[in-house]
Amino acid sequence: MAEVHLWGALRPIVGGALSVSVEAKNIRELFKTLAEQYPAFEPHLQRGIAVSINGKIYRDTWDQALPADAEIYLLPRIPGG
Amino acid sequence: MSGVHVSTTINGDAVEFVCNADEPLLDVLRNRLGMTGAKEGCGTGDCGACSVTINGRLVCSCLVLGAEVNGAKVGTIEGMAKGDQLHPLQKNFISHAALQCGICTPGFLIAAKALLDKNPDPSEEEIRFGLAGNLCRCTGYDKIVRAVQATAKEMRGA
Amino acid sequence: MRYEAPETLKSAVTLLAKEKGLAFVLAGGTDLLVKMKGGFLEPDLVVDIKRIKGVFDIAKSATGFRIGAAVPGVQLGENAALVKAWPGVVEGANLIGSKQVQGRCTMVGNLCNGSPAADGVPALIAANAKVVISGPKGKRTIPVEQVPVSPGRISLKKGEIIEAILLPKRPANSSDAYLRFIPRTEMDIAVVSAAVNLTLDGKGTVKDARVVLGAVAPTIIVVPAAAKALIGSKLDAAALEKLAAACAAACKPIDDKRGTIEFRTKVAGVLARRAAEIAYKRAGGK
Amino acid sequence: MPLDTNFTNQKFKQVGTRPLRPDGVDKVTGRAKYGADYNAPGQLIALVLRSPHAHAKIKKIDTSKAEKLAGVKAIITSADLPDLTAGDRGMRDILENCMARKKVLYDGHAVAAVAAIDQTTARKALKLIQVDYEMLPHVTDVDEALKPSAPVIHNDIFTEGVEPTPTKPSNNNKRASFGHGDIVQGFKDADVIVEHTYKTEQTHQGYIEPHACVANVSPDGQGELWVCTQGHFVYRNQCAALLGMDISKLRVTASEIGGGFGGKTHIWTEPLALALSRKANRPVKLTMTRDEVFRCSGPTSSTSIDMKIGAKKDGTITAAHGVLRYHGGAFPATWAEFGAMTAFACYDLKNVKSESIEVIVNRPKTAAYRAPSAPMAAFAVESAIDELAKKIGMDAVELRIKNAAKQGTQSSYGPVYGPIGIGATLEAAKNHAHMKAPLGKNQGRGMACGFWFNFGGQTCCDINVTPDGTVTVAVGTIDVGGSRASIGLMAAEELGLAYENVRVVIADTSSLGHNDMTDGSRGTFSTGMATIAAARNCIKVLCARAAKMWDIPEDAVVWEDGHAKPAGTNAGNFPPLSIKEIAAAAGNTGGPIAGHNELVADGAGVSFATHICDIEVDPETGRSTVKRYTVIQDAGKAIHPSYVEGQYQGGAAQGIGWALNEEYIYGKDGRLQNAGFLDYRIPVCSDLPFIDTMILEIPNPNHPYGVRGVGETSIVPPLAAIANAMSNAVGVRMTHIPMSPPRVLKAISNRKH
Repeated sequence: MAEVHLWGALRPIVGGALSVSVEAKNIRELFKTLAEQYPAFEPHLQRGIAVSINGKIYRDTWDQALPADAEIYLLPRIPGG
Repeated sequence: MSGVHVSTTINGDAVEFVCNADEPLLDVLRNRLGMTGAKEGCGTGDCGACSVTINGRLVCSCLVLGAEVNGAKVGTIEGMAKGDQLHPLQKNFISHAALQCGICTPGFLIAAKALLDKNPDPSEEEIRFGLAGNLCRCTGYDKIVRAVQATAKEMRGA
Repeated sequence: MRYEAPETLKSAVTLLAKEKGLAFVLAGGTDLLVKMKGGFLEPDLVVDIKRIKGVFDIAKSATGFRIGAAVPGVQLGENAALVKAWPGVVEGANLIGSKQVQGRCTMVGNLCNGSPAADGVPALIAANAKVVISGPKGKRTIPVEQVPVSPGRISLKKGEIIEAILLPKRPANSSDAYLRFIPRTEMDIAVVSAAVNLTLDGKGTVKDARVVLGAVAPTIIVVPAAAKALIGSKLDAAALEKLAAACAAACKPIDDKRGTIEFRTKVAGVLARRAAEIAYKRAGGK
Repeated sequence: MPLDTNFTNQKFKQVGTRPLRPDGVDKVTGRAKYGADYNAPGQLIALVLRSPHAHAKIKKIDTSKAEKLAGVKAIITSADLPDLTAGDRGMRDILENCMARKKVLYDGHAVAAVAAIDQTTARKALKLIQVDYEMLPHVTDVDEALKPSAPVIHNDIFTEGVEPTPTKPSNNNKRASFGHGDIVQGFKDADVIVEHTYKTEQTHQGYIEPHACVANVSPDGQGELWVCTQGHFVYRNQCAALLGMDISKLRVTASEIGGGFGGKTHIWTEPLALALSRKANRPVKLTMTRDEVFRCSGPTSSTSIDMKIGAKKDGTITAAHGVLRYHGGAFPATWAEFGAMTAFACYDLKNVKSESIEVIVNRPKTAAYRAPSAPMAAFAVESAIDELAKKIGMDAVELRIKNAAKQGTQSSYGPVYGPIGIGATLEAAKNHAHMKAPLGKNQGRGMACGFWFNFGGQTCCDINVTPDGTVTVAVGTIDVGGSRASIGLMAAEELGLAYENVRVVIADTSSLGHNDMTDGSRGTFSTGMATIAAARNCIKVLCARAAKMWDIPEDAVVWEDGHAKPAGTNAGNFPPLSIKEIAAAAGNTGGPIAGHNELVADGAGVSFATHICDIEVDPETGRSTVKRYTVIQDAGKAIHPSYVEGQYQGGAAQGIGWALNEEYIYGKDGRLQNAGFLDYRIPVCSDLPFIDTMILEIPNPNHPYGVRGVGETSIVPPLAAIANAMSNAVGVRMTHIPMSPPRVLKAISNRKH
């Protein structure tokens, strides 16, 4: 069970909570489970979400493992100049 | 539109071309003569990327008609190196990392050469004002000014 | 468009007079080509006057200087006698554009562009300079300030060409200065500008003055009240204060992308004061 | 392959040196080919007809007269670009921005395009196209657009991120918030509170090279595109999608790029050139004019930010709260969100909240500009912190040091930091000679900090060993400022070759796998990572070949100093084999030798900078001059220090321009008034002093050499550093960027009364 912290724009989707618990062992499962539990996640996932795992930010890697007790934050995907 | 026939000298070579009466020299160089070293950054004389010399005077080639250079001597970036020997400014721009994207570089080199031809020992301020007609958006001008200072010193044999 | 490069003034005048479409004179081209590039002007004829004899001459005579219509800014700066006599006129002309533009731009072109912000013009007006005009009906000479009429419009008639600018002879103990305000150090159009031409008596008192402001009204303006504030003074603080106030009072500027009414009005006085101080020093005042 | 990131005490032979860039000679002799320097045989010239109105319905477009003009070969309108985006709002917006559909949304919005045999004919044709517009009310100001009375630009935009979703459309497409703790309690605990609203005006990246491309599409569905871009693979994918082409059939070759800074991460006219070429069955060249670059490419947002920060008398910040409004131009975007994420990233805060409000206005579609959204947020935060320091009576640097984020700090946007450099840059600033230098009359000194995430993304690299033992490296990220030199250095370092024996090229889209843009400061970071991995793969092959040459097992060979060597005396006693020797024998040992790598470069290191600036102000005119400027920034590891310094200096210069004079000026008619370098005033050479730099190296643990991105962070602190210096010089807090002379003079006169 991973505790996933959400940024403000995602919180209304889960009824205002700061974080949700998700059963997932990697990023792909995390996204899949979120979309199943909260269909409103779908457009955000399509636009792209980055995942911070213990401070290291991943953008595309589905098979990245979510270690137990990891600190996980969902973040908007950042553009660059 | 009837073409204008022009005989001129570019980098020491006799060149003839026919251009439209309203066609800027920059377009003639780039589109008719294949000399794309002079760049169009604005087309209105505000960026200096199209700098060339006409009879030794530094000008923006976007603000000169091709028709005007009949009988004149035009100097462009393509004529700056002598054979396989780069001009000291060219060498120093590379060694001082005075270019990043490089689009403004030909214009800066032509302007810097015109400056040093006139003033072999310019102060920092003279260099900065001498190059104020050339815009660079990458470097903050720091390394460009240093490259010109180094070249001036080298060419004076100091 | 046709391009012509006649070798005499007469044929240039004839070409311009006979053209039924839009015809323009080309000397430095630094305004004309910009307008053509932007599609604001589509001339039918451009008459390049640079092959006409004498257009690149700066001639000094007993009555002053005669500057040919095609003399570029850089050439003015290279003429030591002219710089010594009319430093304000030269510094104004040398502020037009970049070094690249200086290789081409002319004072006559700057004048004929009709801009109230022209850097080359205020000092000419302060100097009481005149222009020699050639046209289908012969030559005439008029003061520089009679050339611009409104933004972008001048008083020349069809077929007329300004062939030269006449600067009067410098009296003793006199000089001039030009200052403009721009946000950057180069490459901008004047937001406000001021030219001051002063003549002193042997003791450093201002005998004669002419103060001119740019970019604060539809045309460049002469401010007699500002001149009056200086005459009889040794440029003491009170006189300079009066000068600044007279300049501010004469301003009828607009708010635009380059500056505000408030800013232009305030800075006009500041620049006039600073230009007066420079001109005074150059004229030998202490 | 897992990369060894155990870089501690790594000794480099070549990384960190300053060799000459491989494209230098081409660029100083005028030979380098940029976007507009290429011409295809038989090409047509294309021009775009653009809206003169800020907001209007297109009632009718009549191209019939233009079509009859001799020499006109193709004309397109939105009818020639059917919507194939299948519900993808982002792509649909890109399409609509490339060519207006039912409405024009800003001054300069494209409505039609012409391809003709030459420029003159194309110009004439544009004038013959008649467009009937029905004018609509417009709004260009970020605050005005949020008012209930403002004209609503899209009637299908309902604010996202609020519960319940509004039923009325508005110009606010999204809200979000970041932060932690309890700001209400935090402000109660504060002894001193600073609160202000800050504004920044819209700026443009200001690259000197206008957008240019040559498109060539044939009736069999194959196409070529030559274009100046920061990401030719992304351009390829997007253009193919909009035109209904197979991605594989469109080959995009990137020209040399004359500056981008984010502005060339987005397609603008490229789909138009491709559509014209397809319709005319001829190559088509399309170059933007400078006027078009300003009016219709992708400048940054203008912003309005409410900032409130509270602290105890000892300098401890107890709470920070920001509300950030950014516009995305005429289309929905999330620029405020990025501003909100970066705003407080430099600090270790117990109670922090940053809220973002996205705004739509009648201006061109906003694109990324170097550390997009961060400079404006930093301007507000760093200004408020400076004022806080003054109120408390504490030194501005000390206050920042006291509150600086460090390893283990929970960032204001969520994650906990690993090793970071904010503290180190602040200490360096505190001890810098610049801080102690005396100031003259009318001068003020200011400093400020900045943060940027940096990122990695999809990347690949091919290394090929040629028969003479020299090496080519093919990468898919554009060289925007000397990255070929940095990549060459890294390949040389790994292989143990001389830098001169490595040639780095940017491959076209058919020669390499997909690569993301060169943006997010990822060029050297991610392509470096792929290059190092490809080189290590290549070394494995080289060792295997040496093993064959010696007839010993592969694992008995090691690679040292550019040579294969037997792993130990047990392996045999062979003299080392050079790459040259192994390459010469390649034909007999298994064929060509190569190393490849494809990866997602995750784990980009966040980077921080502290800038110090001295400003002199003319109190009578409000004119200011930057007298001295110092950039201190953490690079992780500087591969080629000259180009790292160049990034620091260039970012600072852009920031100085933004702070002092650059701004988009719209008239009441909603039209841009200063679409040129004359009145959009970027700094010229005589405006700036030398810009001193100090490179700190706090290695990024996620990169084999410790590299962090360096390209963007340097534009983050200048707005605030200069505002702080200016405020100190004139004795008035400056809250509106740019601090142009009329604004400064007004502030000075208001102070007097």
